[in-house]
Amino acid sequence: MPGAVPFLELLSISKTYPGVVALRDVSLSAATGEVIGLIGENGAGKSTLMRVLGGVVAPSKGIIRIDGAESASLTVNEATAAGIAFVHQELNLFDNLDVAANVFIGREPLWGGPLKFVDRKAMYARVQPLLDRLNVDFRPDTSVSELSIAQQQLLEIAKALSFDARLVIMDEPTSSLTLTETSRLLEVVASLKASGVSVIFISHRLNEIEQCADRVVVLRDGCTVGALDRQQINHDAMIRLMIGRDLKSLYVPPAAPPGSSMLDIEAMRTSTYPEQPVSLSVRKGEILGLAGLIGSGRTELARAVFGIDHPSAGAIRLEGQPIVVGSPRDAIDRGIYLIPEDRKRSGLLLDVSITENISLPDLASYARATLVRASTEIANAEQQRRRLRIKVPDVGDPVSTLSGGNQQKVVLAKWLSMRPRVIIFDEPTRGVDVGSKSEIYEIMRELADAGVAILMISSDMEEVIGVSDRIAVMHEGRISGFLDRDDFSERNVLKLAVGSTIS
Amino acid sequence: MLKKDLGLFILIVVVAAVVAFLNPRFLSPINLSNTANQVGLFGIVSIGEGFVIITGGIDLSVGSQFALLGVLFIDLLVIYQVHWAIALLMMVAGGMMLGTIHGFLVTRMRMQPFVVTLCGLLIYRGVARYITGDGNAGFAFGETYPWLDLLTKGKSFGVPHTFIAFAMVAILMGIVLHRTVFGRYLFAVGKNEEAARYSGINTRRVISAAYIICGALTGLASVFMTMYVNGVTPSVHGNFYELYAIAAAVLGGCSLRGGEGSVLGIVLGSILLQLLQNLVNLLGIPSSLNFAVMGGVILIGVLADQQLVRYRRWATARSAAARLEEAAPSAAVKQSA
Amino acid sequence: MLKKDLGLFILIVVVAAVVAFLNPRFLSPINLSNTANQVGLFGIVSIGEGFVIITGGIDLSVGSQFALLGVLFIDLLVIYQVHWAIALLMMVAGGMMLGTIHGFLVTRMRMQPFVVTLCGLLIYRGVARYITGDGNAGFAFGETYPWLDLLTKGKSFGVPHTFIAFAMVAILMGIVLHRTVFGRYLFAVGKNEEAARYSGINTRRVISAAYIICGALTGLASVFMTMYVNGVTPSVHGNFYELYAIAAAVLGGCSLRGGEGSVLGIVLGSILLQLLQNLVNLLGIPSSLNFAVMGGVILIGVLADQQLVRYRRWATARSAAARLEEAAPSAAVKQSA
Amino acid sequence: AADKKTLAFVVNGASDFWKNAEAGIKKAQGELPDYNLVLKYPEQATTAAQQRLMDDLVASGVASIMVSAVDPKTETEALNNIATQIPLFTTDSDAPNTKRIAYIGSSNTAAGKQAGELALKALPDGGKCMGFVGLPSADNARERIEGVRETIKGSKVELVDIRADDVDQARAKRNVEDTITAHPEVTCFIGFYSYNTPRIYEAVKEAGQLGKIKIVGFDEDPVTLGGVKEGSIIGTVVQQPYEWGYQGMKLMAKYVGGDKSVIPADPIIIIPTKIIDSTNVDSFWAELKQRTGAK
Ligand SMILES: Nc1ncnc2c1ncn2[C@@H]1O[C@H](COP(=O)(O)OP(=O)(O)OP(=O)(O)O)[C@@H](O)[C@H]1O
Ligand SMILES: Nc1ncnc2c1ncn2[C@@H]1O[C@H](COP(=O)(O)OP(=O)(O)OP(=O)(O)O)[C@@H](O)[C@H]1O
Ligand SMILES: [Mg+2]
Ligand SMILES: [Mg+2]
Repeated sequence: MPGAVPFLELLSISKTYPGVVALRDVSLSAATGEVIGLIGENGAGKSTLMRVLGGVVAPSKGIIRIDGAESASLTVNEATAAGIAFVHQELNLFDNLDVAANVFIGREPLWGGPLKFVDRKAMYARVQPLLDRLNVDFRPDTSVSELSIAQQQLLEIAKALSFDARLVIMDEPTSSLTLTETSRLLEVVASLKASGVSVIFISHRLNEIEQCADRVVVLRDGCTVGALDRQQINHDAMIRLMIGRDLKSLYVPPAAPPGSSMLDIEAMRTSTYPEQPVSLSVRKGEILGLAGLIGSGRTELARAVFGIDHPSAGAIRLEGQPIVVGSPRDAIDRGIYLIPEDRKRSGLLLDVSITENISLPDLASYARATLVRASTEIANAEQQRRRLRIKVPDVGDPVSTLSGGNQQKVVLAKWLSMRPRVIIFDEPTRGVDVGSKSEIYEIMRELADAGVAILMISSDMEEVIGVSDRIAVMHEGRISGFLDRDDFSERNVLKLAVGSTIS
Repeated sequence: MLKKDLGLFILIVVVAAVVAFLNPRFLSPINLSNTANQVGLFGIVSIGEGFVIITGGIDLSVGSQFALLGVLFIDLLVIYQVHWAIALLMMVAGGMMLGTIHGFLVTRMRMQPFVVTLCGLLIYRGVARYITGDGNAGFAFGETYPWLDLLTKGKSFGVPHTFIAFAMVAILMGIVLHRTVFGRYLFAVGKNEEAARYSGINTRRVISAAYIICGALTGLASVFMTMYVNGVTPSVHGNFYELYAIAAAVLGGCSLRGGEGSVLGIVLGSILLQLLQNLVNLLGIPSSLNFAVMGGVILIGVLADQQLVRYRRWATARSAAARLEEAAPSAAVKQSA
Repeated sequence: MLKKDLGLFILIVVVAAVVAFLNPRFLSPINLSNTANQVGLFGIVSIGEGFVIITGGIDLSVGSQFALLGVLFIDLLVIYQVHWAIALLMMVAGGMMLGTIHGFLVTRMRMQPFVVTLCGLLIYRGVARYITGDGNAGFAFGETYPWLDLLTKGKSFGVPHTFIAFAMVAILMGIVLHRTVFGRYLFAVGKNEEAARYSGINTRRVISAAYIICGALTGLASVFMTMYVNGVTPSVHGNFYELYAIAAAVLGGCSLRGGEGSVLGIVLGSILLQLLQNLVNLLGIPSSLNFAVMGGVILIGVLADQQLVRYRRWATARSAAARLEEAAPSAAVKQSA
Repeated sequence: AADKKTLAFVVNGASDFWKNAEAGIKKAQGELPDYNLVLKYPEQATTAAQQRLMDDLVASGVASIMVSAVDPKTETEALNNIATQIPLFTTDSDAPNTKRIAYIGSSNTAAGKQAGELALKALPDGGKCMGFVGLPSADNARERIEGVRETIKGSKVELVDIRADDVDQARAKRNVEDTITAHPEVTCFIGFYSYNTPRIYEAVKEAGQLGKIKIVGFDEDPVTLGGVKEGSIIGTVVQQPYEWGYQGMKLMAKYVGGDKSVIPADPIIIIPTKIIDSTNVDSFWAELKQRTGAK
């Protein structure tokens, strides 16, 4: 065991939020050079525990012991001083500042004594090596507003590295990274470990945990439910601890072979890649996976089909009939639905009730003479709650009280109460735990078997390979190839994703 | 929502009781009728402002719209001899047109509502002043419009028609906001515009509609106000009225962040504001303090409301925690590190 | 940032050239000096307002602060015979105190800046009016303070001291905003308050500091303004000045969403606004159109700026696409469906 | 004290001008112990605020009101509404078409004429004048301007333009500065509102043009009087609000007390305006100070 003596301990930490106990008597310790995988379902309390450690929230109870010194809570600055760096689950960047400013925000190198001028030169000089280490393609003086989500996540990691920390907390650092960037990140984790830095690594992608963790700690409902040593770490063991039962295999074959073509996208050109026509068709009863690196243009394509963006050229046919989609309403009226990649931003009204969220896209049908009838609305929400097994005591509760996975189910419920023909899932399980993931996959398959065409955009290799009937891969705005089930492999998907061909 | 409105209602009752105690004439029919008239005059436009605020916007131009539309209304009647009913409809239409422009600039040109309507504030009053050559628009002596006068200044059963109009507008708009699909869309857009768009709501149309409704109500109210003061001096007419409207809406529970508010709240907010002004005059408080009293009450009202909400949250959390704690006094903890 | 400021600068030069062409007296030293004086009077407070706006807030109370502080300043000098320098410092301190209250209510009580300073707008003016018994505060004839007069109304080398004070404030605040850590924190807080807190920034202190700075500059400017009009009639003194300040800041590129703006921009915005007013008088445009011209220019300015930004984005996207096309004229596409 | 009748003097907006009236009212109060005399400011100088104030006063039981209407022409109906409930008097600006009992005050047209005479005296060889005013549409402003125009008609003196400032004193001063720049040919400035004259005086002084530009003013702002005394302001036309307050209150008290004979047949009581110039400024100022107890 590396570094048998823990330099940091959390003892019996509890944290209560209004209406929720997020943590109950959780203890955790970290030794020098140790990589701890922290896993658990959505809402298990992983992020909360890390926020306590990072000084962002104060625990309701418990002790934090660092190098033998005990305290009841930390501030951000105390945590930083103790050598703790934190990559938050949500991006915490300022897009009005440049890369270097973001890395050093809160602890800028200064000159001028009490005048506290920012020393820009020193900042740029110190940031460049960090960027080199992560092998990124932006510079210290690039404005963050010009970075893609993936680049921003890498920037967050660079920021954590800049602390010269003893412990780096990474809360789902890979949620918007694809394979290349992820493997690069795992290398960085290994090198940190080698130089004696501890890492707490949170991820819902268990293969990443398998690759990097020395030890796995599992949380469930705010309690520690178990731990696994290096030798014990495997998928099944982790899943069993997380959800308390075994999971079925991911892939469920379709009940019947896919039918005729449902959605045809023909030579569509989007604004980011106006020179690349994209053609694609999804058949009835089929789940078509759409893979690709971050920024390859998949979301743009989905937005164009759904009528959010206006493509510069191209046509859409639905069951052979050409249609014009000028707005999301047009798409919805024809049964084309989109489950957006950022559910908090585009999918939900967070502090509105589950009922009202579900009825929103089809509100007119709950209304008589434009007056909304609350009773039918609630009845429908109840029905969806049972069907999707949304864990909530009351459908009148605001969505913000739900865990990520359950929130995603609410987004799904919005569409399932209507008559879908095509559903586009954009990163359907980003930040969703394994238990909820498999439930969502089941629903997808049920829908497909009922004749719905499903287009699933995903950056999660396991998911793409495990769920799809067929895979399309995008590279820089064009379709670089299609794969049938027999040709499915990580290697093949990745090859197409980076733009090369399969021999 | 309901609790918030209740708090405001109780505050109104308490203030009214104190004033009535200090000066019993407060309850005289004439005073109640005067105050109801004021509530009607200022309340209609507050409801319109509330709609805009619920979408997350703001309309700073209503005071200037009063000046511009008031001048046009008088010109239509006096110079162009237009029938009063047509002129009234034209004012409502005029307000809607200005609202359409605001909606267009906000939704299509993506300008901030504050900037758009700040420019409106400056421009409309300027135009009104230019039209009158910085003079004022008024009726000649003896020139009367019996029907219009009855409609705007008359009373039925002792209740001023302005107040009846306000009540009707409030009921109608209350139904629109709280019962219809459109009302639901207004809240949705104010809470999260992007999510609303992804749900197939034509957010641009909804937001524009809020500005248009605000314009329509401003147009209607401007006629009442013009008739009340029987003329318009555009350099001062309606100055700061946008602040009254915003204050009433905010007092009534509309959040400037959007997505929150109720028509009942706005109605109560309007009543409280006018009650305060009545109080200053009735109790002989120096009128210089009029605005200070208003500001003080808004500040305390909003502050108290927020502290109450916070306290309630905290109390819920406490009791929830206690319940949870009880339910699982010693959760089986398996620890192995 | 720089490009935005450049656009504004060009606009100013063009407007100035047109005015100079139409009325060559525009360039006379006395007119330039007068306009510089106005820029100084209104510009100082615009910089303060800009700081608040950059944090994502707004201060609607500066006009009323002018009234209140102006009255207090005169009372200190005339009634309490306080030395003018001490009185001046007390005004700055008084503004800072009001700013502290705003900051406290916004950061600790979590009230919205709009609501807090709207109440301030109502209250401060009310108090000022109460203090003077709704009269006005002024100096007796011949009562002069030679040093104070020199400081506030004098000129050096033909440049009014108000403008020099403004330039000094601008340089100082420019350094604070664009060179110091505090300035960087202001931008950070305005863009994303939560992320700033996670980065260990004391967001409450930063936001409060912005209001306090705004108060200090308002206090300073109120002394200049009081001396300029040589007295204060609190019912009207400084009315709508908050709108000028906001307009200058917005014209100068501050976004009301927070996190954007530059001191140079605000300076240019202030200059443009005063230039417009000068233009109205010099070209003999009816005074009634003064505000309309101002509103129109702000609207067009902000609109043009936004369209420019959009266009630039679109152009960048196009050229990037073109580059890609060149680099890979015939990427090997394997199609299998 | 509660059964004492209250007589209210409602002004048109907050201004030091009314402090003189207040002094007159105070003097009247001393002579009318059976009445409770009050002076009321509307919170804004608008008809809406003033009407509401009067409505509330009637509701709170005042016995009679004397009002300086913000805009008498358009307020006819509202004033009549008050006049049907309690005796209503007007002051400062009359509302002849209403059921008011009487008007007591000055004639703004006459005051304007006096200012015109001052302008003629200032420019014996003719010249151009510029006027400065807060709200050019207000009755008092219009009548004063008209009075000036009437007097100078046919002479070589000309009133070229009126610049307005919306009662914003900073703008008032700036208007003067810009006029000095834009119209060097104008040699006479007339300040129509009480604050206009001091702002003219200061701007002209700061431009070093005192003496070259003749100044004619209205009302008795201390700076105006100081300028007159100094000789740099030709003269100022003053009303006598002190007398309005004093005589007005006594008139009202008599009327309310049942003595209707105090009202003349033509119910207009003009208290004449006076020209204050270097000859009489000292005595006027001394009297003013003594009445208002000013510094
Ligand atoms: N600020 C907050 N206010 C109220 N409840 C909160 C807050 N933050 C977290 N919670 C609740 O605390 C519990 C634990 O949340 P936490 O974010 O720690 O889960 P997690 O394990 O990180 O889940 P995920 O995998 O979805 O990120 C959840 O029930 C969540 O709803
Ligand atoms: N709102 C936006 N503004 C500017 N550029 C954008 C925006 N959205 C996407 N892009 C850019 O467009 C390109 C395509 O992005 P898109 O989101 O479609 O890719 P994706 O394959 O879906 O990747 P991801 O997994 O990140 O969603 C990327 O270069 C991205 O940076
Ligand atoms: Mg988490
Ligand atoms: Mg995407």
